[in-house]
Parts: sequence; C-alpha cells; structure tokens
Amino acid sequence: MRKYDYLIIGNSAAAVGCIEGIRSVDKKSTIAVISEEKHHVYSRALIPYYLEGKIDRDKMNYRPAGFYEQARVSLFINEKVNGIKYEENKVCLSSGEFIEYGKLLLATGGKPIIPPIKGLDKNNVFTFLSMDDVLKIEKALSSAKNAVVLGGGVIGLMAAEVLHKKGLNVHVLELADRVLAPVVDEHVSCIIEKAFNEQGASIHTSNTIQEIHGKENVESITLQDGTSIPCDLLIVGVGVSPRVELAEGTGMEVNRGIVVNKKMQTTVPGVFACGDCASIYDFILGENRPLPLWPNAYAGGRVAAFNMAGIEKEYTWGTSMNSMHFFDLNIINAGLNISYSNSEYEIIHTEDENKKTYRKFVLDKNGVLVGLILAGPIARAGIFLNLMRKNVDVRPFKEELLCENFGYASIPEELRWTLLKDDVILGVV
Amino acid sequence: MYSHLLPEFVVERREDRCIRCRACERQCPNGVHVYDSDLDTMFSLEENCVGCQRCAVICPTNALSVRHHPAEYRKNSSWTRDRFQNLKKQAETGGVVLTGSGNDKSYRIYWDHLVLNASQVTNPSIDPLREPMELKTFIGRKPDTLKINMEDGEPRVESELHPNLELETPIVFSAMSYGAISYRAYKSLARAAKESGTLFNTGEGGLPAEMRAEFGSNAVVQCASGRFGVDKDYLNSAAMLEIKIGQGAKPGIGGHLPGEKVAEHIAVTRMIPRGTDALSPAPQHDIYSIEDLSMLIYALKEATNYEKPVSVKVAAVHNVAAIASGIVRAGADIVAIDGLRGGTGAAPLATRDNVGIPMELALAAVDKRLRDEGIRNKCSILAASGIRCSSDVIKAIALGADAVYIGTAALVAMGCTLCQKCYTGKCAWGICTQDPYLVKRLNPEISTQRLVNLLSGWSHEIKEMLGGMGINAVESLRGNREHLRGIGLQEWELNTLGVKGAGE
Amino acid sequence: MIDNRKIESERFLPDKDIENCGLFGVMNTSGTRFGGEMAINAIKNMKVRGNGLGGGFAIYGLYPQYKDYYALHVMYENKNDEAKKNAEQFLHENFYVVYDEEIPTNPEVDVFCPPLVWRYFITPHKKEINGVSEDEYVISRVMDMNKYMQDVYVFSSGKDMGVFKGVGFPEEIADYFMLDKLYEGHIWTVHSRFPTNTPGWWGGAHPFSILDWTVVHNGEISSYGTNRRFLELHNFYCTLYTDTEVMAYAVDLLMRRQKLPIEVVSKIFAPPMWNSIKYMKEREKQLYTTLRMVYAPLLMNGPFTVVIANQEEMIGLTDRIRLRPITAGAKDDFVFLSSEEGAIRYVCPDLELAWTPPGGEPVVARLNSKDHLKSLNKSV
Amino acid sequence: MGKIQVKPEVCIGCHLCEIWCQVAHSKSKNIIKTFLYEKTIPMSRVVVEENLPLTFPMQCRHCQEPDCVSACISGALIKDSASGKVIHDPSKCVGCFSCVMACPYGNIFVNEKTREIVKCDLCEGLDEPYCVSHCPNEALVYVSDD
Amino acid sequence: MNELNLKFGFRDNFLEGVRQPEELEQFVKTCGQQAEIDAQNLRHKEINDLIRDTAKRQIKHIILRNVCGHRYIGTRLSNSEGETVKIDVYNYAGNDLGVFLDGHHINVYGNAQDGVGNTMNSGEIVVHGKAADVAAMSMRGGKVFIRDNVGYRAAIHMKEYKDKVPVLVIGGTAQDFFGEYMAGGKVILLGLNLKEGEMHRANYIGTGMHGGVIYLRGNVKDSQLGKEVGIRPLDEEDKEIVEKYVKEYCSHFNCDPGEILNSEFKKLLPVSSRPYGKIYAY
Repeated sequence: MRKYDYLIIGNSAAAVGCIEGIRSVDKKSTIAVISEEKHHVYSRALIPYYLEGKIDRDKMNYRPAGFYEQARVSLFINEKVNGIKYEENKVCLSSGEFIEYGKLLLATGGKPIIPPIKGLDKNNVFTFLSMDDVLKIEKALSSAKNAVVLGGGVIGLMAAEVLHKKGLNVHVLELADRVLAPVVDEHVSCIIEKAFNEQGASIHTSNTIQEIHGKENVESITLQDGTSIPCDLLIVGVGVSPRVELAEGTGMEVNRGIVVNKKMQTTVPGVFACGDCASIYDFILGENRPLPLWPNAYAGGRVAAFNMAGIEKEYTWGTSMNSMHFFDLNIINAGLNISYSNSEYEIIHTEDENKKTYRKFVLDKNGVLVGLILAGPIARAGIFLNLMRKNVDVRPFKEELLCENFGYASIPEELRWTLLKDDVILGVV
Repeated sequence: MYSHLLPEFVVERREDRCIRCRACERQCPNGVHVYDSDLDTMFSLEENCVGCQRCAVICPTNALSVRHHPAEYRKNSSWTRDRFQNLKKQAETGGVVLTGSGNDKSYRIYWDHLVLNASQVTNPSIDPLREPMELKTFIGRKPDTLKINMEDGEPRVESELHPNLELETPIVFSAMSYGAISYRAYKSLARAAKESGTLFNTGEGGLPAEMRAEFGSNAVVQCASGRFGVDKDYLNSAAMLEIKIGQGAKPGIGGHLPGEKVAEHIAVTRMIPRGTDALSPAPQHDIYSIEDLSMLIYALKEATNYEKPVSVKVAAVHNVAAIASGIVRAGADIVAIDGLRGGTGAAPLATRDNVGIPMELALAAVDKRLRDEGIRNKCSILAASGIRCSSDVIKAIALGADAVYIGTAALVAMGCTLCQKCYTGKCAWGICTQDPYLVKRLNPEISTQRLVNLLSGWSHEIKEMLGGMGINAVESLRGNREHLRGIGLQEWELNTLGVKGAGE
Repeated sequence: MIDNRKIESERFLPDKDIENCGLFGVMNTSGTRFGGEMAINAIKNMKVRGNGLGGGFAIYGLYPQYKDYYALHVMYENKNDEAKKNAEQFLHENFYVVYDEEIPTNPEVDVFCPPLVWRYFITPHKKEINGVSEDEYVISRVMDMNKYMQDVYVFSSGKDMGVFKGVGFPEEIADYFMLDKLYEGHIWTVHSRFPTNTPGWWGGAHPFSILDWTVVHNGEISSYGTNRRFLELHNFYCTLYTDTEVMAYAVDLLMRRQKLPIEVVSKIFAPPMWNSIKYMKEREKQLYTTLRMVYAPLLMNGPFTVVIANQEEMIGLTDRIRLRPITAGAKDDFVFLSSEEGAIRYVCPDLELAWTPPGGEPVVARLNSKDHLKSLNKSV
Repeated sequence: MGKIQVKPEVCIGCHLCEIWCQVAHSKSKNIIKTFLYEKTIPMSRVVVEENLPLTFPMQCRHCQEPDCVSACISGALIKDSASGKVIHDPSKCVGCFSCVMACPYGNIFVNEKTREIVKCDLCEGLDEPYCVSHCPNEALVYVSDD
Repeated sequence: MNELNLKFGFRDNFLEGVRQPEELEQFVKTCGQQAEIDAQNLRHKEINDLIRDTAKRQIKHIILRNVCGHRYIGTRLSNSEGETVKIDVYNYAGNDLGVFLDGHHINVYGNAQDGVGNTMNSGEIVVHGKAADVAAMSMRGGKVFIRDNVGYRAAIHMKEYKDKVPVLVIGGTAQDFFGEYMAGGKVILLGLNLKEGEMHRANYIGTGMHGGVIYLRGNVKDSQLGKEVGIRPLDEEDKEIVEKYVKEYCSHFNCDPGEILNSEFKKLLPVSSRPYGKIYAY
C-alpha cells in the first residue's frame, strides 16, 4: 500500500495552492494528488477565454507542464476516490487500491447546479465548468446559431459574452429580476444589462425556461413569459454546489460544504478541506459559507498546506470577491452586496455616467469597509480589500475612497505607515 | 500694482530633448514650469524664475538651460540693471529690499590676490600621502607659560589650562540656525561635523533637545540677541558657547524669523510659541558696551562652570582690530570675525552690500593688533565669510586665523546655488525652507556625505599645500605671512595684509 | 604712539578710541573737603567694569594754597628730560610759574611704564594776554603743548584741581599717586577704563580735562566724527581721539565760552526725540526745536554716561535713550554718581536716596545747593 | 533577490522613478528615444503616491505570500521560489484583473487600452532597478539579499 | 604674567586672584539646613563657587550677607534633580542677578542692579527695593517681583513658551522702553508710588511688542505707547490674573491687595503678532 505524507483529492487551484504551500516549507515529504480528470492542472476560470480564442489549450494550464515533477508530486489522474477510511488514514480508489496518507486534503471542488427543468439532458445542453464541457461546447459551436444561457450570474454572463463574440444570437435567462444579483447592486446590474443589450445580446430577467423543445437536441425554448426563442445551444450556468460526497455520512460536519475551521481543518483530525467543496470562513460575515472562487481556493489550499505541515496559519482572507469584465466594462466587487435601502450600513458612492464609472463602498457601524463595488476604473482595487481585511475604520478618510486616484497617500499618516510598515523606511531624518 | 520689473532669467527648453516628464514642474517652487495637457507642451513662466537651477539639474534629459535674461535697459554705468530692478521693486512695494546669501558685489577678493609659497631646493617639500601631516587644531585661550613641576625627574604640568577644543581640521561650520535652514540641513551639518571631528554652530535657533546627547560635543551654541532656546541645559550641552554680536552679511542689524516659518519643532527648539515672529534685536540689550560684553561672557562661564570656551562673533567693521582686542580683554577665548562676504538667510540688500569690510583685511588687522598687544595667544581667531576653497582656508590661516568658519561653502556642498532667495522660504534645494514638501529634497544621508566629502577634500588639499611649503603641522602656518605674497595689490593693501608683494 | 597722535588735521579720521568703563563721582555740596577713600573703594567695587588699562581721578578743592593759580599736571612720557626742558622753557616763556614739583609717587607700586609727572602752578604774564581772557590763553598754550611737544602731555590745567591718571586699575593709580594719603577735595571723580584701543598710554586714561572741566565717560559716541568736526570749527583740536575729549571740549565750548547752563547743555547732548517734542507745550517745543536745529552737530549719539565736573558742579548725564547706566545717590551733603548703585552703597551703606535719572536728564550737584534733587523728581 | 525599500521622507515627488521605469522597460533603454521616438511607451511599474507634501513611490513588494498569485486565474503570476520574485508572464495573462483586486498595495497596474497588467520585475537583467539607480535623492533603496 | 602682557596690560579682571573654594571656607557658616556666606571680601566667581558648593551639600537655604554689587548670584546652580535652593541676598545684589536662573528662589533685601533675571528660565526673584535697567530681559519663565521702580527696558524681549509664562510684577513705575520687543509673559506695573493724578513717565512702552500682556495701573498717554500696542479693558480672566499676582506681590511685601485691586487697570496688548511683517519688498 502506497503511503504519502500528504494526500490531496482534487486537482485544481486548491490543490496547487496546497502543493506550493507545502513545498515552500517542506521540500522532502511525499505528496500525492488524485484527480478525477485526465487533464494537466488547468484553470476553469479560463474557459471563457479559451472559447473566445484568446488563449490556446496550452495556456489553459494553470501551471507549466513540469509542475508535478518539479514539485515531486505523485499524480493519479483519471482516478476516482470511492471512499475514505478516516479512522485508518486510508483512501480507497475506484480501482480498489488503498492509499494511506499522513494528512489529507479534500479539494474536490464543486459541481454544476442543474435546475429541475425537463429536457436539460439533451445533447446540445452544456454546463460551463470543466475542460470536458469546454471541448464539447467548442465542437457544438461550429454549427450553432442561437444560444441560450441559463443563468445571469458570473458564469452565465461570461459564457454569454463569449458566445456573442463568436457570432451567435445570445439570450440570457435570469430568474431574478436582475443579473448578478448576489454580487452586485441594482445599479451595476443595470449597467451590465445595458452593456449586453447595447451589444445585441438579450437579457431576460425574472424569467426562465418554461419548456424545452426538440428531440435529441434542443431546438427552441419557451420562456415563462411565453416568449419563444430558437435555440441550438443551451448553456446551463446557474452555479455550482460543493462536492461533499466523500464527507457525507462519515461524521464529518457538512453544512452545504465541508465545514472547516480557520486552519482549514475539517471536524475529522488530519483531514483538511478547501476550495469549492468547503464551507469556509468569510471574514466579512464572520461565519462559514461556500465561497467557490478561484482566489479563495488557491489561498485556502495554501493555508491548509501550512497547517498540514504543522505551521499554524489562519485563513482570514476570504470573502466574496470578483473581478469581472463584460465587453469593455471592468467590475470588481468584494464583501457584502448591500443595497441602498439598507439603513444598517453607511453607503458612500460616486458615479459618472459619461465615463461609465461607479464606486460604492459599504461601511458597517464601526466604519469598517464591508463591501465595495468598482465599475470602470479598477486600478488599485486591492487596497480596499486590504482595508477590509485589516478592519480599518475608514471614516476619517471616507471621502478619499471615492477619488479615482485613491492610494496609500490618501490614508492618514499613522495608519498608512502601519499598513506599509514592512516596506517603508521611516525615521531616516 | 502692475509690475515694471523685467524677468531676470530666461528658461530655454530643447524640444528635441524634453520628454514632458514634468519633473521640472514638480521641482520648481516658484511655478515657472507649467504643463499644458491639451497642447502636450511645457510652458515657462520666466518672470517667476530665480535661477536656482533646480530644474536644470533634475531634468533627466538635460533639456533645460536657465540663463540671465538678455533684456537690457539703456546702457548706463550708474544705473545698472540691479539698481533699476531694486528701485522699481521698492517703488512697487515701499519696503526694504531683502536678499539672501552673501555680498555679491565686486569688491576686491583678496584671496585671489594672494599666492602661496612652496619649497624649492633650500628645504624639502613634504609628501602628505606618505608622511605625517597634521591639521589638528586647538581652539581656546592658551596660557603664556606653563608651570611645570619635576616629580621624580619627570616633568608634570601644574598649570590649569583654559578649556580648549580639539579640531581634526581647521574648518568649522558657521552659524546657521534651525529655522533659517531646515532641520535636515541643520542636522546634516551636525552629523558631518561629528564625523569629521569638527564643530557646527547652532546659530541662534537653539539646539533641538534630541540632538544634544549625540551632537552636543560638536556644537557651538550661540547666545544671540534674541536669546532663543537659551537656557542652562542648552549652554551646558555644547562644546563651546558663542556670543553673537554681529554677522558679516548684516553688521549692526538684527533679524526676523517670520512667524510662518516658526513651525512646531522650531518653536520648541527656540522655546517660543508656534507661529510667532522670532525677532532678534539688533543689539543684545544687555550689551551696550565692552564691559557689558565682559559681563555676558562671564555670565555664560558662570552658567557653564567655566568648562567651555566662549567665543564672541563680530562682523568685520572699520575698527574691528580694536574691537577684537576689547573682546579678548573682556574674557573671550575665541574671537570670530565675519567679513563682508558672509552669508545670511535674509538681510536688507543695502546693508549686505555696503556694510562691513572684507574679512582678509580684517583678519590681518586683528591678528596684527592682537600680536602687537601681546594677547594673540589669549584667544583663537575664527575667520568667517567668503571661504570658497581650501586655498582660501590656508591663506586665512597664514593671515592669522586658527580656523575658519564656512557657511556658504557648506550650503553649496549640500545643493545651494546662491540664488539669494533664502528669505522667501521657498528654497528649491530644501535647505533654507521649512516647507514640508521642499525640505524632503535634502536627504540627510546624502548631504552629510557631501559635507564630509567637502571637508575631507579640502583637508587633503590643505595638506598638499602645507607639504609643498615644507610644513607638516598647520600651526606652523598660522600667522606665517612669509608664505604669502600679494599680486596686484596696492601698497596700503599689502601693508594691511602684512604681506610682501610677489617677487619681493 | 604719541607721534601718530600729533597729526594736525585729517581728511580721514584715524580710529578713535572706544572705551567703556566704570565711573564714579562724589561731591560734598557744602564744599567740605574729604579724602579719596570713597572714590577709591567705590571704583574698586566695580573692578570688573575696567580692565586695568586705565584709571584716573579728578579732584577739586585740591590745592587751596594755590587756588588762584592754574595747576598744570604735566606728564613726560618715557621720562624724557629733553621734553621736560622744552616744556618748562615754554611755560616760563608764557607764564609765571610760582611753584613746581614732581608729583610724589609710591615707588612700591608696580605700574606700567610710568611717565614723569610734574605739577606747575602758573599764572599768565599779564602783558601777554592782549584782550584774550586768561582762560583762553591757558587753553591755547596747553593745546599747543599737547599738539606739538614730543612726549609731553598735560593731564589737567584748572585752578584748585587736578587730574591723576595712568595705566592700571584706578586703585593702582591711586596707590601710585598716594591719593588717599596726600589729598583732599570736595569733588572726586574717578574712572576705570575698559578700552578696546590704545592700551598702555597714560594720557589716554580718564578723566579728560580742559581748564577745570573734567569729564569721565563710559560709552562710545557714534557721532564722534560729526561732533569733532563741529568743535574744530571753534578751534578745538582733538589730539586724543577719545569720545571723552570731544565731550570735554563741547562742555567747554557751550558752558564756559557760550555760557549756557548745564540744564540746556545736557539737552544739546541728549535732546528729546522729535516725537516727544511734538507733544510739548509751545514754549518748550520752540526751545527744543531751536536747540536741535542749531546744535545738531553736538548731539552725542550712541551710548554714554558722563560725569562732568568743575569747581562748582558735578554733573551726571546719560544719552537720550539711556544706553549706559547711571545711578545717583545722596546722603547729607554728599552727592554720588556711579555706574552701579552697588558702588555707592559700598562706600555709603546708609545712603539716604538712590535714583536713576532718565536718559538725557542731568543730575547736577552744585556747591551750596540742592539742585541735584531736581532730577530726583523726574527719576525712578 | 533584492528588495526595493522606500524612504518616503526623502522622496521629492519628481516622479522620475516612473520615467526611468518606463525607460527600463522600453526597447531602446534610452530615455529620449523611449519617449520621443518609440511607438509604444511602456507603462510605469512604479507609481508615486502623492498627497502633498507627502510623496512616495510604490512598486510590487514581491510579497512572501503574494495575494496576487493566489488570485491569478491563469498562472501568469507566480512566486518564483528560487529568486523570490513575483513574476508575471504576460503571455499567460488573460487580463482578468483578479490580481488588481487582490494586491493589497495596489501595485499591479492596468493598461486599460490593452487590457494588460504590468508590474515591477526589479528590472530583470539590470544591476539595479532603474527607479533605484536614477532616484535623485536616494528615496529608493535596493537591498540585496546577498 | 609675562613681560609682554605686563607691557600691554592684559588683566583678567574676573579671574585674576580668584581663590579656590577650599580657601574660602571661613566665609561660610553652616547651621543645619541653612548656610550663611559673608560676601564682603568675595569676588564674583568666589561667591558663586561657594553657593554651588554649599548647595551640593544639600543645604537648601543660603543667606548671603554684605553683598554689594556681586554679579550672577544664583546663576551656576543647576537644577538637575529638581531641587531648588533659596537664596537670601542682604544689602545689594549686583548685575545679572539670577541670569539663566533655573528654578531657584532669590530674595534680595535691598535694591538690585541691571539685568535682574536676565534670560531666566524658572524660579523666583523677589527684590525688596528697586531694580535698575533691563530687568527680566529675555525672561522665559518664573516670576520676578520688584517692590519699587525699575529702570529702562524692563521686560525687554520677555518671552513665553508652553507652560512657561514669565511674570514680572513691579510695585513702582518704570522708565522708557518698558516691555520693548515683548514676545510673551505677563507684566504688571502697579505704580504704587505715583501720586494722585501722576502719570507713568515711561515713553516707548511696548515698542515692537508682539506677544504677552502688560497690565498697567495708573495712567499713560497714548503718545507714551509704542505704535505696536493697544489699550484694552480687562476681562474677567485678566482680572483673575491681576488679582493672583497682586496678592502674591502683597504677600511678599506686606501690603494690602484690596486697595490696589480696587483701582483701575489697563491692559496693553500687541496689535499684531507680526509687527514687522510688511516692511520688506520681496
């Protein structure tokens, strides 16, 4: 029976984060990765770029070809894990082989949510999550003319933009009354919808598929409002749900995702989880939830790695955050998406319709930033996220936040140098 | 009032080199350079230019040159351009024309009419690179004789010596107050003095408390007419005390540090409220005569337990020799003479350019007078004003100085270009300003190094010249006018200087 | 050094002396004569105001037995006998010398280069006066001696008074001339010198005198050149280049020749500011305006305190903004003037009055009067 | 690897670090050519933060735990374990700007036109970063590890 | 002294003949915490040497007898431990009494000469008599009480700094240039010796004044004031200040504050903190 000091199930951002984390502190131990997919580690987030033709297949690779060798990682691809004997530190592969581990990381990711609509099993219906999905869509694209994207979230809209650029007629269906409702406010939704509409891609809000027509393939659909749309390509992009099957029924706590503490430990000793499969700590909410986002996955993997290697580190980094762009419009959001009607928070914003700029900041009662949306210029957005993470009371300089050239210079002296203390030499005079 | 003044400078920008980086714009405190984004062009508002050359130095492509403005009034030997401009300025304001830095008029610079000697054949010159060459100088009062006791056949000094200070090189930084110059400039002087084994002078701006422990032993603290920052601790923290009676750039007048320059730390150091004018009266109001000076000298000695030498600094004026004699007799250990070309942060132009006498003549007269009276050893002479290079130093020593004070030279080392606008508080080089944006231009690490380099460079040159004369200790040159000859000087000048003409 | 001083007239003034000092004067207004103890001790108390480069005394009521004769104290520098012969020949030619002797000195006292000092009691040959007053006659002869005679210098030339001075602290000079033992007078003024110039010359010490006027002075008169040139218009030739000399000549000019009272003379030397004159009553305004117009060249500018004396009076005066100190004191018939009050108290511990007159306000002590108290009312 | 340290107290706000950064990343590495003759002028990888009188330059800190690398979806940003540098591979970059969102210092710069990002590479191949060697007041210091 | 110096007469008039402290012991009489020094035959430096030595022996009350014009009394006392010494001066203090004084108390039973409290930092000087010129010159902190008059230029260039606000209270009147250049501090001129209807006689009061305040009891004409000062009535705060220091004055000199406080005071303030801001052509 093979034994590895560290065993990682899953092979995406979280896994890479974990490998790189371990190797930054521990060059010797053995690491193994079990991947269901047969591909070299690739970036799911690049799917739209690949489809658009912006990058080729090689560039989909998240790490260079020699990554595993260099990191001295034993890779089991195309291997599914059947089950885990946590009490014996053993993983059972579908081949029947057992692998023993010292520490285990569950990085099983998520799976696309398929709404309970009849006919979504037809041939030209695709999800938008995996390499396999992409390859299929790519094939279907050549003959497709009319695409319908189910879901007006990040995935759905990115897919829609690509398809539009590929020359297809695109309709986006969103059940909510606006797109991206969970991550941006009404105003930005409106800007985005306007952008799509201006480009000729239709967005249907408060709407979804009533009925799918066609035999083996979807041919057209009827919407709830009765509209009938021709469709020869249907993308389901309503979201992902954590893959928790390896945890369920084992006594490991699962709450939507696999529950981990700040050290990314599950409730089972020696077993860690991160990435889309986990329910992780959101420093804004102060509680756990699935945050199926690339940066969270990688960073979570890294934190898990340190703790697995015995170096205590807490993951207090994650929250909802997205960097998006639709057509020419850049949008970055982070933290809570609070609407103006909410009086518990102080909201400041600025807007210039001509320049298509919008900045909005949400302050809690302590003056700490808990949410932000930038549309248009997004330069130096990370500074805001840093202020959020550092729990800074921004009220003394809140007006400055709205300035496009906000920077550390805009922050009061003492705080500024505290935030920059590692890099700045003060007291030379 | 619409100004009739002509611009003083023209700013030339080579379009084939200007890359619109706008560094000039950002560096000019006078708003000369302005970028127009619509035209993507730099404009020059020449009328604001003071000729400080900051832009020319900072321009990464050497695209800028700043020259004198060619506009000319009708030629008139009496009414020079300067006279025109100053008169018009006064007609427009009704005020006193202020200026900064030292006298720039073409009074004879005697340094340039004195040449040094060197050994040939009859005695060997000395190579300072390989053989010992001593610049160590003690300043302070010396006794006329030592009382020596023989103890077990070994001589032992019985006499109590007056306090003296040891200088590694006979060059001392002259009084520039914190407030007149920026903290960084001030501290650079202190650091350089410490590193070079010499002294700096606080001027009358006090000595910041946080600098006392580290730099006190290199500090000359002034007690001047404003008595700013003067208390017991201040006096006792220093190596030497100096009573400032006068300043070469403005003999007989006081000074105003305008309230807007009195920032928090300056206020603390001067021990006055922030933002109030710091007025230095023309006289010290407890010194209206020589016996009063004596009273203050001994008051300072009393306050410091007779442990520190006391210097008295006077401007070189007509009867400076007599005054110096009085000063020594009043109990001073050091007489500092500041000549006609001494610098200043602010002085009325009329005073700066017309009052006082050149230091070379004053120094020679003072040295002679003190020797004639037999009291030369009762004091050291510090000569200040217009020392521009090592040969000036060595000539000053040959004329009788123990050491020299350098002010302008030190400022130039730090960046000053003698634009003479010190009084505006907008020094583009960050030296003579308290503007927090401008003061940053002086990186104390760099300016300290520049000053240290200057002293070391000059010291090397002095050694070379001393060696050339066959002298290996600077004290052998002090007052040794045999090693000087005058060129192009009249009889009375040679007499006053106490040197022979070249060839004599 | 003296040779250089014998310059006739110059387009350019050589450096004048700058000297600052301690001074003291004591007068008995009833004319009772007293010894030198007070003056000597007082000036000793202010030792740090001098530097040992000059000290001197003027004593009035000194020679009662010769009080009708001009008493000349003549110094022969370098003990030059030739000079003495010349001088005595000159004296005999111009005067009738009733008595002369060497001024006795104490050989025990170590002073620097003492000259020979001789005193002559003289009176002019009547026939030689030719319409010139005796005083003028004496002055002109004394000036001639001082101007033209090598190594000769006349310390004083008044009647019933004399000046003793030299290089050293005043108490050393007093010791040397044995002032405390040999002499009495009703006015003693004394000066302790702190010059920044001309060290080592006995003639340079104070008091300076002309006839029986003596002046001791502390300060530096910045208007020296102006004052001096004005005096030259009136045939006073300054040979000493001291402020004190100028002051003495000016006093002589205004008080003896022009007969102005000291109360007015003091306002010529130290006039009120135009700004004060502006607020005066019409008569005063006219007086001061006129004084300033006519006697502008005799405004003594710069810091000074003087004690001026003659047989009848002892006057203390400072410059108009009182840049130099003076304190007056009185007890019984004694009036004191001093740079420092301490000195007065040192010699008169039970002083009745002490006051500091304002700048330009004279303290005038007169024989048989209480005039000095006038200044008390204007003082603090 | 070295590290660029910043001395804000001596930054004079001339912005020449930005200029020289551009030169360093230009084709010719000649300042006049870069700005007057080359077709594309590179973006500066250093920015002078300004709030007068305060000014100080900022560029990539090459963090120990770089958030930009965590956020990078394409693997274009990696922390080079050998040199410690955070290296950006433009050929892999898709311009998602996740790094911009993540960088706590705001030191990844966006070229809005080309939708590319640039960041400090410590002037790969030069002895000392140009911003450091050309700072007229030594407000930038290159502290070499070795 | 060598021959050369004899010839030119170099004399160190302060230090020549000054005796070492150990030679001066007979002039000091110690009695417990108190010491008496007979200054009669002491030089300026000697008296300060003795004061310093005495204070070093933890004696906190020093009585000086037969002082007559001795200078710098109290100057050399340090105040490093914050311990202050009380010095009683009998007879007549000399120039620069308490120059640079730092925290100590000096009582003078007699008059004082020029420069009382010159550049004084803290402490207290009480003069039971009058003071001559430049009293409290450049004083930065502490208190000076003069029972009678002061001479010219009292409080010239007095300053203040943070919690240090110097106070000068004068019972009598003053001569010209009173408060010249004043940059801070509080000066109270009581004019107690003025007769009914008599004005203060000082001219040029507060010329160049640019800080601090003068409280003046008695009358002056506008023409006596420098153009840099203006007259204001006292507000409540002023009255409290005057009351406080007048009471202190009265406690030093045993007089009745009530009567003094009942009379009218004027407040003289600088009209500008920048009196010379506009005289220059830039």
